[in-house]
Amino acid sequence: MLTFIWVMLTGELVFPNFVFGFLLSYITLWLVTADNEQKRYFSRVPAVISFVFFFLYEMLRANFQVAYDVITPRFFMKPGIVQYPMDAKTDLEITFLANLISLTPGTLILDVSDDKKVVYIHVMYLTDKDAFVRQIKGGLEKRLLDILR
Amino acid sequence: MISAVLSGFLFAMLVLLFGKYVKGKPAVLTTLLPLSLFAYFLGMLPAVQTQPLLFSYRWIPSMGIDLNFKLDGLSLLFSLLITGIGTLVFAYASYYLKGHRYLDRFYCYLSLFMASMLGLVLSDNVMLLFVFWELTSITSFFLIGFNNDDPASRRNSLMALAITGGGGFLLMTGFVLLGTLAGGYSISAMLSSAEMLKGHAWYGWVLFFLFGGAFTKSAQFPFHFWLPGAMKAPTPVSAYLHSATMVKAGVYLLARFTPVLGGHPYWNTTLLIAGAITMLYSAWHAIQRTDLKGILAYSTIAALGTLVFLLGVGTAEAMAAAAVFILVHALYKAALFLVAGILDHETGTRDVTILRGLRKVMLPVAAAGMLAALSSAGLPLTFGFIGKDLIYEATLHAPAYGYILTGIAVLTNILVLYAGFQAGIRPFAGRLPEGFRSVHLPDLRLWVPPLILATLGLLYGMIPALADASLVQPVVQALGAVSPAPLKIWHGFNVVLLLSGVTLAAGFALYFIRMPSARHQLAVDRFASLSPETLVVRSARGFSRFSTWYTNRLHNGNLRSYVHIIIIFITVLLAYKLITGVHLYFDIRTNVAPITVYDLTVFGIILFAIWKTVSTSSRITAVASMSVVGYCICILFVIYSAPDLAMTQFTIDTLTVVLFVLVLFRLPRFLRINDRKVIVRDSIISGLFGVLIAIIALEVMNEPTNKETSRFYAENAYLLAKGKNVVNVMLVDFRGFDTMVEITVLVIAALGVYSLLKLRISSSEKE
Amino acid sequence: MSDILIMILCTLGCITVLIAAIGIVRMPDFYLRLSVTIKAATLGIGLLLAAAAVFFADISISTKVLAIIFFLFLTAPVAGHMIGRASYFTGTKLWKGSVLDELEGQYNKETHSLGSEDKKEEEAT
Amino acid sequence: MTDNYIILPIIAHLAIAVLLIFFWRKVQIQRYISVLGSLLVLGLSIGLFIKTWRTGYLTMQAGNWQAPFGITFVSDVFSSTMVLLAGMAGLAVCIFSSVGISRHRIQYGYFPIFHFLLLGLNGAFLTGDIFNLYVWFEVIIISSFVLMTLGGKKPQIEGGIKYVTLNLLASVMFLTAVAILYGLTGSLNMADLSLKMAEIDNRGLVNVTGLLFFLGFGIKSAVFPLYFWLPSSYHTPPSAIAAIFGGLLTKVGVYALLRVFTLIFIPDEFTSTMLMAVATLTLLTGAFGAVIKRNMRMMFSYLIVCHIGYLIGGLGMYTQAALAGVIFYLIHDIIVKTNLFLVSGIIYKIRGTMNMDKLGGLYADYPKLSFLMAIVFFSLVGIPPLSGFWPKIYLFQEGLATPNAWYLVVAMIIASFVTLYVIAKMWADVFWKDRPAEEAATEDDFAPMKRYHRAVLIIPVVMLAIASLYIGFCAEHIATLSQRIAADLKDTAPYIKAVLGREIIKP
Amino acid sequence: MKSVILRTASNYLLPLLLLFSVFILLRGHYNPGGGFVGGLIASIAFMLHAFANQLENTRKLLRYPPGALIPVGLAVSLLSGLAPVFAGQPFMTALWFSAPVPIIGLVGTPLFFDIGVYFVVIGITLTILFNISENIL
Amino acid sequence: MSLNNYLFYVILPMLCLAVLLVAYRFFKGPSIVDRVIALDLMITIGIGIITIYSIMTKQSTFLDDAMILALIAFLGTVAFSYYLEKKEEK
Amino acid sequence: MELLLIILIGILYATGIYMMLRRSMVKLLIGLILLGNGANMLIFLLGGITKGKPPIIGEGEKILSGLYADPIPQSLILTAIVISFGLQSFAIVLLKRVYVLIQTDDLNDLNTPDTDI
Ligand code: NA
Ligand code: NA
Repeated sequence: MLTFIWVMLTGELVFPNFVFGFLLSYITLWLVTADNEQKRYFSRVPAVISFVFFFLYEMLRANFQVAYDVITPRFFMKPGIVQYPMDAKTDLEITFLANLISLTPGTLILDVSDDKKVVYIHVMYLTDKDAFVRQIKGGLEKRLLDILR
Repeated sequence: MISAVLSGFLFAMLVLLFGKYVKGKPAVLTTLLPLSLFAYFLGMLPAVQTQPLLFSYRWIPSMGIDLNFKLDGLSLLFSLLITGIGTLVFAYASYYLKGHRYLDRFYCYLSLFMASMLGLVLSDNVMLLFVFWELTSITSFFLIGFNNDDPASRRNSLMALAITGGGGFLLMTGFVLLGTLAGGYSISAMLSSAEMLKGHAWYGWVLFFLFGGAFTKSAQFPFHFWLPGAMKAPTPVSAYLHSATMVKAGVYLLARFTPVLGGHPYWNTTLLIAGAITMLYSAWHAIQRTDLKGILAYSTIAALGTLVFLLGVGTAEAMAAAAVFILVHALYKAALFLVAGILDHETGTRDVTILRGLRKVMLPVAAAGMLAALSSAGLPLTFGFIGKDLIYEATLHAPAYGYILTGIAVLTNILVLYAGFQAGIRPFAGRLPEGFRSVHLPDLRLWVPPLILATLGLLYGMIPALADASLVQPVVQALGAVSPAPLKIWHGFNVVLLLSGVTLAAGFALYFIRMPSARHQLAVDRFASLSPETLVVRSARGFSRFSTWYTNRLHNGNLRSYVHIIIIFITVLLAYKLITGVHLYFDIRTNVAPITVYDLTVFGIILFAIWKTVSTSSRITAVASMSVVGYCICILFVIYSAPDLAMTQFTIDTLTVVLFVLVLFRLPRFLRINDRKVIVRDSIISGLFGVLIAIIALEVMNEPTNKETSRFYAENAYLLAKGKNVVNVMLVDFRGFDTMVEITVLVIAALGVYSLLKLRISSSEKE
Repeated sequence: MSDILIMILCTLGCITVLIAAIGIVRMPDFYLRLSVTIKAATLGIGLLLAAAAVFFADISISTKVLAIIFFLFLTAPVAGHMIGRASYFTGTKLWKGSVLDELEGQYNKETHSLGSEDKKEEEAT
Repeated sequence: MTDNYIILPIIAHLAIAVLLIFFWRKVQIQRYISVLGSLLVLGLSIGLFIKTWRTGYLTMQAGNWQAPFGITFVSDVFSSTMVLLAGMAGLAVCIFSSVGISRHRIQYGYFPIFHFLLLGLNGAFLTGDIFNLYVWFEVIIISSFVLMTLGGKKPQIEGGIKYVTLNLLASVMFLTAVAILYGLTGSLNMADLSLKMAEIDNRGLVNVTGLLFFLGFGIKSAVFPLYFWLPSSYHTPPSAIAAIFGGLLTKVGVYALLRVFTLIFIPDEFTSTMLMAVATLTLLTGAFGAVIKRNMRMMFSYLIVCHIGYLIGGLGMYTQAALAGVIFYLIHDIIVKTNLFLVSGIIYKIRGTMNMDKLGGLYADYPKLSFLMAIVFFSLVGIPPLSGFWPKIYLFQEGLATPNAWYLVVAMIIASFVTLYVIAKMWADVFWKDRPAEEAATEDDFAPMKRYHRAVLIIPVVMLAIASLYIGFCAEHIATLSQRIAADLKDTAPYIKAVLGREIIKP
Repeated sequence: MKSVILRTASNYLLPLLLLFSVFILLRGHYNPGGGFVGGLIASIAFMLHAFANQLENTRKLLRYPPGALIPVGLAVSLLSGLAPVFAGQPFMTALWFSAPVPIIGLVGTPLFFDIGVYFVVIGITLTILFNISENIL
Repeated sequence: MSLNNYLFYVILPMLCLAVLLVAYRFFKGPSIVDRVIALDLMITIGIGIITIYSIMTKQSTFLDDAMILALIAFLGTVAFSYYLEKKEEK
Repeated sequence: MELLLIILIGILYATGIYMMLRRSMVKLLIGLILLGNGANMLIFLLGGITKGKPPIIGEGEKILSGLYADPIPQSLILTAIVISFGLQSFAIVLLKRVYVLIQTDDLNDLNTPDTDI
């Protein structure tokens, strides 16, 4: 998290201010967060990058499908709301998962159950519910959890 | 001189502060003040014979208002009356109101009044005169309302104040006008421009305003009715203010301005007519009354009418007559009032149909009353006789309509005689009823004053020379006329004597034939609905009704109608100004930016958003549409090079939406009120307003703009102010003060929000 | 060269955005509209921003652009989730062509708490 | 020449307000700070007045940016007089508030906001920049909004909404006018505007701009037909608040009108006529309203409206003497109207009502206090030689001398008469009349108060009464002052020179 | 509102936005931005946090009531305006330190003034928002 | 075709078309949630327009505005969804 | 473009007033906000509008030269916006109080005639 902030800040302020950026981030975090678990972010950079590419690919692919449906006169959709049991446990994991699912066209998180066991996903092309669940489980969620854990 | 005037004010303050010491026995000591002033003015008598004395103190020189006092015959006569009768009234009151809770206040008002009255007659500056004039009105208000738990007392004091105060404003206008025309407020100086004033186009207006003041104060028809009402005041007050002094202020004023403004046909005719009507009307009324003070009040009005009438005749004889009559009337009328007061005080009634035979129990009072009545009747050897003689002479020798005028005078005098007898003689004549057996002679503080006054009347009547050279001649001089002849008791057999005889005979006859009766009063009351008083009261009610209608109509509690009125007003003014004053033109081709597709898009969206905001029936949609308008404006700001603005507008719009949202969810749906008429009307109004603003904007755009200031900022933002974002440099440096104030606004808003949300005041607290 | 790249990025982004816009107009129910718009717009704008980054070719501007994209990617789905959830509360109906609604009946209307029991597996609408 | 002294009366209020916020909820400390602070500001204002009187013009270029580029603060005799008056009224109301305002309101920020309001007033008086004036007006508006609604009772809110709406409308008009002014001249400095506006050929447009200013300030000064907010709201807040409103708020609108219409716009014939017509209707409307209102403070509200007519009318006549009259009246009015509402506050404390039908017997119960109040009332009426009388001489004089202004004179006579009548009637009803028997149950909150507390309520009234007596009896001083101010207003060249620092030859 | 996703997102957005707001504040003299917008962004960050995490938690997070920032900010602005007065200059005259500070650039009274603005804006916006949303968030 | 012309004649009109379409949805509704997402999308496209405009004018300053838009639009949406939930609760 | 802006300004003023004339207090507030926007746009327009050249001194330059947008209207509008934000938030809270008092925002329910207090 700190890294992101730091990158952004230095980028904007043009270089010679590592110290300042760090101090500022530190102060802000001290002011703000109580439950920020310190983790070693740096070791994960390669995993993150590969994940980003995977995700971009998924996103583009799905986008085309939706685009096609949108601009052609007929709808091929079979929309529905699916209950998806998550493996993700922590808030951060859930959030990431949910956001990524939402960012993928055709799927949209509507809500997370209070006990954090399932998410409800609105799916545009719901031909087979189980297949859909499997696809997410094996692809997106697995890769994501790999990074985060 | 100034100390003579101010002593009264000072004394009033002292009385107010140390009131409790005055209430008891020492009350009579207050008499010392008027007494010493009387002595002072008496001492001035010789000096005034030759020429007026002038006193001047600086006060408000930059407005041309100074404490200029002038003691001439006229003012001296009044000063002596004021202080002399004042002395007696002060003494009288010390017993009359003995032990009254508010005796101290009474003396306070009374000395205030005396001082004001002195100031009034001594002023040689119209504004100064006006100052004192108003003070007499206001002290009179307090004195009439002295018995303030009596509703009638309050009502009548208000009435008196309304009439005299209203007249006061007219007088002020007149004085201001006079001052403007004459180039200053000094009365002496005005004398020299008398001819110019009389020839001025506004002379008529000057008279109008001046008469407005004088007639109301001196109770001329149709403004007379406050005076009988003023009799609600304690009797010493009636005697002092409402017969001898204050009401004569109007006459004084007219007399004072006779040399300046008199002699013009407008002047004479108006005064004659007003005086004549007043005389007859009130004399007639006087004889219908059964209440002692009522009778005296109306006969006072008649006397005032006579004075005005005489001033209207305007000849030297008339002036002399007026001068004498002022004195005559003051002496006898004050005496009669004081007598009436004694009767009231001792018997508890003022009804002349009941009061009888009291000479048997209070002979000195009876003597005073009788002497005064005789003087008022104008019996030979009384001062009144001389006065009446002079009047008849004046009317007979009047420039025009002499016989008619004389007839009026005679008729009035007959009636006044009757009235005087009713008040001064009838209560003491005849058999003493059982009920009054226990009545006894009061303290000498009560009966000596009227007796002195009445005796004086006799004295002057027998030896007119006493009054003549020292008092009357200087007055006549002050009025700008040459006294025709010294006062005499006996002029030989002539028309005047005949008239006097007729007057007396008719009066006596009337006295013996016509008994006072409540029937007369009732007869008059039948015409009450036509009386000026009723008319005034009615029109006041009408005024009040109109005010109610007007005020509630305009200020109906409905915010929308306020906005309506304001906007219509703005629109009409702007439209008028634009149409008449501005040459409307616009050259579309020059210096405008081309319209691009994104401009059009933004514009189109704004239009639709505005439309939605206006037309939607859902609050939240309205808010959302409004925010669209805001966001589009942001985009415009970006396109037209205002990134800072865009940022700020965007954040603030979002925050506003948040605020709305936090409040709105509680509210029910919009009211659906689709009154087409209202909508059409509002659309037209607001549409016109918008069009006008647009036109103005268009026109202003045509004008070349001076960019000197912004060039300065552009050139110096970095070099001098060390910043590159010129807008921000302006905000924190060039125009940093604005920002300082702006955050202050926010702070206040935040405090306001906080307290508005948190503070709940219980309604029991009185703040 | 970079002009070409910018043009391509712009065009792609622009088309994506346009598609999203068409989508929001054409889609038959709210969830579908939400679905097509949020990410399409995010992707499209991301591409446009990338074009800007290329254009200015300045590290400070590139990071700025990255930051914006990051923000968009972070916030857009959350926003979609929030509004989607809210719309379900307010009873926005699914399109008649929808095949499944497992959310139905899971919300507690009073407390807004959401259950997770797998109770309506067969009830496709 | 630049002189930081000018902004001391501004900064002092700001500093006091900030300090008071630091002592949030500490009621007693706030009272002391506020009173001492007001005293300090009064001292500073006196100093400023003396300095200005001696030198004629003081200027301060904020940020050391030479006019017209920075924001200039100018103290001429007019503005320093206004600051002085605000200081006096402020101190009086402040003392009054320390007992007259309940501790709840003080806990929720009464005093800081009160000082913010005074800050706004002083700023508006002293600024020489038209946009800065707008900003100061906003300070005044927002703090008056807050004070108006502080406590949140229903009548307060009802009045508050009308007050807020119409005053915001006024702000919009003001801002619109500023926009146009900038569009025409590219400048915001009033002295600079004075020069630049004179050069504009399109006089019609200049007059339209002037009209917009008139409309903006007219709403704030409550002239007909823009006055509605005033009688809707002034009777709702606690008396101390109403006092500062009644004394100063409308007057700052008049001040701005005077400034703008002497410095930037010279009224053309239409504007003059319009001002006089508006003044006439204002006088009458206020008078009609005052006649029928039975609630004391409502009546006072209408009297405020009514008397604004004198001021606007004087401006419409636009002669030096008329302006002197306006200034004189302004001085008198600020002192007396403030006091009027303070007096009503004491009466409310005593009787718990403002309804004249329910009031009564004060003369019998509180004779000395009644006498004190009488001074206030009759000063308002202008019974000579009390303060309200003298300015009328100027105004009547000029009204008569101005062609076609007779209707204004008639209205002034009617207004004077109605004022006299309603005050006398009120006196008869509230002081003379016995208290209605059914009202006897309402407790008197005044008599049981500690002697000290009572004194705190009375002292400000006495102070202001003495001030109005001074105005009346030493009218020479005020007349000299008014005439000097009027002369300054008529001849703006020295003002412009003082601000811009260069010799100006005005066409 | 009870949403895990929002809560998590807002927890991460908060520091981000705060940092951004400081950034906007400091660069205002050279680029768009300044104390005002900076302050608004900071308050928006906290408001977002309050939406997600209940108002109570946001308040706890802040430790001090936001209103406390108001007098502080006002005082800072006022003092930075007054500083030149003590140096014999007109009120609000800009005084600059001669040497530029690495990141920020030149430091002078206008910067302190802007910082004062920043604090005041945070203080008032949060005061308004928190009080209006009390008992409903 | 230069970059500027391309942006001006092709890209911007398309984005404008997109905004207009979204605006159509905004005005049509039918439900408030539709408006909210339309609003959100409009702002997002606004970011795009600003970006293109900043390229056209070579003013990177405008990207700052884009950033603020991106950051804060979110709050609006959250607020609206909050409103909807609360309204329902009532 | 100026013409469009002028039309826009006219419309903003007109609708602002129109909304102020409605019975709902929410509409009243919206009207005031629209009026404020109108006034701001007016300042903006009358200061002269310029495309694509914000008043920011470029890298390596010392003065703003050539064609640039006038900074004065911008700073004025900025101040005006901020101030109206303060006023608006106060007014919105007032709306909340009104709701507590009368359970609606209908201005017709706020016409209690001459309350005696
Ligand atoms: Na006002
Ligand atoms: Na007034």
